[in-house]
Amino acid sequence: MLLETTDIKINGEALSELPQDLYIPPNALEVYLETFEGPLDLLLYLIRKNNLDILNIQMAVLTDQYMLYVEKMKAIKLELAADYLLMSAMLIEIKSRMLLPKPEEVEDEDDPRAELVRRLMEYEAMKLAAQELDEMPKVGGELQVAHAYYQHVAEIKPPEVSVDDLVAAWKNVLKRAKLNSHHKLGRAELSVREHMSIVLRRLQSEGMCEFSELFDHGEGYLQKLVVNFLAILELSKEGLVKITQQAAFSTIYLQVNNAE
Amino acid sequence: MKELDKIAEMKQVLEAALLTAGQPLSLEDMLKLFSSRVERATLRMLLDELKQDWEDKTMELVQVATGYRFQAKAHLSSYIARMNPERQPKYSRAVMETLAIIAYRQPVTRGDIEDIRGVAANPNILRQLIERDWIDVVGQREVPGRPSLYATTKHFLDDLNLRSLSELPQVEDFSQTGMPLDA
Amino acid sequence: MKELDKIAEMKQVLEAALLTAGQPLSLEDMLKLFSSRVERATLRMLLDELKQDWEDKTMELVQVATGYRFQAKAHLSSYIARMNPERQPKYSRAVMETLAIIAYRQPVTRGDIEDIRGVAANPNILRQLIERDWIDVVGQREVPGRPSLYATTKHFLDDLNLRSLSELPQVEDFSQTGMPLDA
Repeated sequence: MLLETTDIKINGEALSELPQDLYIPPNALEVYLETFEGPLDLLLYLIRKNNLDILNIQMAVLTDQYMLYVEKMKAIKLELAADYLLMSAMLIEIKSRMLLPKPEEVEDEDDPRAELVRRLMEYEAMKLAAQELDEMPKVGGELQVAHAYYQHVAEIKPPEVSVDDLVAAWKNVLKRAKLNSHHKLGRAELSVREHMSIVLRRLQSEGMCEFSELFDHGEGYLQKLVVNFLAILELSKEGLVKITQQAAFSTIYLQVNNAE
Repeated sequence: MKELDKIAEMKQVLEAALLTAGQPLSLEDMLKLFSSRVERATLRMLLDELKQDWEDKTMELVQVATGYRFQAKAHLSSYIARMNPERQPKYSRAVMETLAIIAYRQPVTRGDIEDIRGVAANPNILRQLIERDWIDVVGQREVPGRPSLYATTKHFLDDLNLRSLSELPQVEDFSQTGMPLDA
Repeated sequence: MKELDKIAEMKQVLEAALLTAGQPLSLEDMLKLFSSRVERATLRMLLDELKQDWEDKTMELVQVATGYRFQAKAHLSSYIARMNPERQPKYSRAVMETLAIIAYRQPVTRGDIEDIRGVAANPNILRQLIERDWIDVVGQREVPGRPSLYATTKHFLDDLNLRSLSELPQVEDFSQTGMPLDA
């Protein structure tokens, strides 16, 4: 029977249809033997082919057939991995241990084949798992993910600035400018400066304000009163607002200091 | 009836192919979808129908140089762009120092800023900060030229997660001889 | 009425984002689409509605390891695959077995893989899988030589349409003997 090299399938089923004897054209044999992923794969194939019970392997049959294949591999000068030879040694060792008289009570672990069986079963499980994974649809192949187009509008976010960045910049300014170097800038002063802006903003929109209107009576009233008062004094000192009072104890008015 | 089924199925295949392509599909590409022979005219008709099917939906089927593609309607694109915003590089030192001066010394004029920094101010810097709504003009100083007075805004406080300026860290003066204002 | 409009609009934005993403979107990604605060529960509800809206259409909304995505319905996939028959290189058995061992027995060292397969591992195999972003190094085993421990990535789950490793197909060894693997 002539075997076309194209007939050789990777999965075990196709291989099991191969002739029992090894009359395979040499070039096909090479391809055939190369399809085994290693000694465990070859052993699994032999177990299947000979209908051996994995839990009660006839070591003589398995070892003989295995050696036959390995010899063939050697004969066609297939680069034989050390793994195959190592397995030969293991099989022969198991076979000889099987020939020794059995102790009275045979525990599972005492069976010389136990380790081999465990490895064969684990390998077969992973071999089947590999086939399953191979057949699953995957993204990039049989599984296509929605990927329509959209206009990539430049949604550019301005840089983030943290309080630390700001403080670092301020320290830099102070270091260079040696300005106002006679006091540290306290929280209170910051509050005052903030309120200066608040008062200015308000005067800007309302024109003239009654002094008393500039003080809200909400939460933290007293604290704010002081800060606000200081802010107004500072604004006045810097010439930014004009404070007017027609007569003593009459209403005090604040307005932006317009030059005219 | 059979023909109609086939047409409906072809439209489905076309729609799915166009939605998943990731690039425009040419008529040649689309002809490969079908094992049977399909006329270009048929394909064009199907594309036309698809276009109409999607008229009031989230995508539109458009023809570009290399073929056809589905694209998100314009008004939805800006939302999608939000997922991958590009962040601008950091602000320059000049911008940061200007901002710090306005924050710590407000209200200040451009002249004040120049005095403190010791260099002429680039008007572009103030414009950037105004556009970001971090500073604004709160008045004018009554000196010749009536220069604008700048202060930080509420929006600035929000963006830096501050309730008020007084939450800014106190900066120890390098001279450390200072007499604190709130003493 | 106003609220309904808003919900309808949000669903449109979500649909457009998912149809254009080209990869799964996490809930975090999707929350970025909206400037206003949106609850995760609302998002999940909208995704559920979207899923139902598309039930009889060409795409399906699925959840995988890293998020949600629209993908072509299975019966349409084979048509689409015809367009690019050679896009995905088929991996060798050695690669697939190595992948299976890492997927089912992770975390494993190269030595573990060699023990199970019974052959020396070709370093090229692990490299291929790492390049595909299907596996990565998750640590070292504390034995002499400190060999790398390999595990599958979330991207691997995404690509195989899985939410978690527990969804991997169950594998029975030597099923004809009916003996459980771990006996």
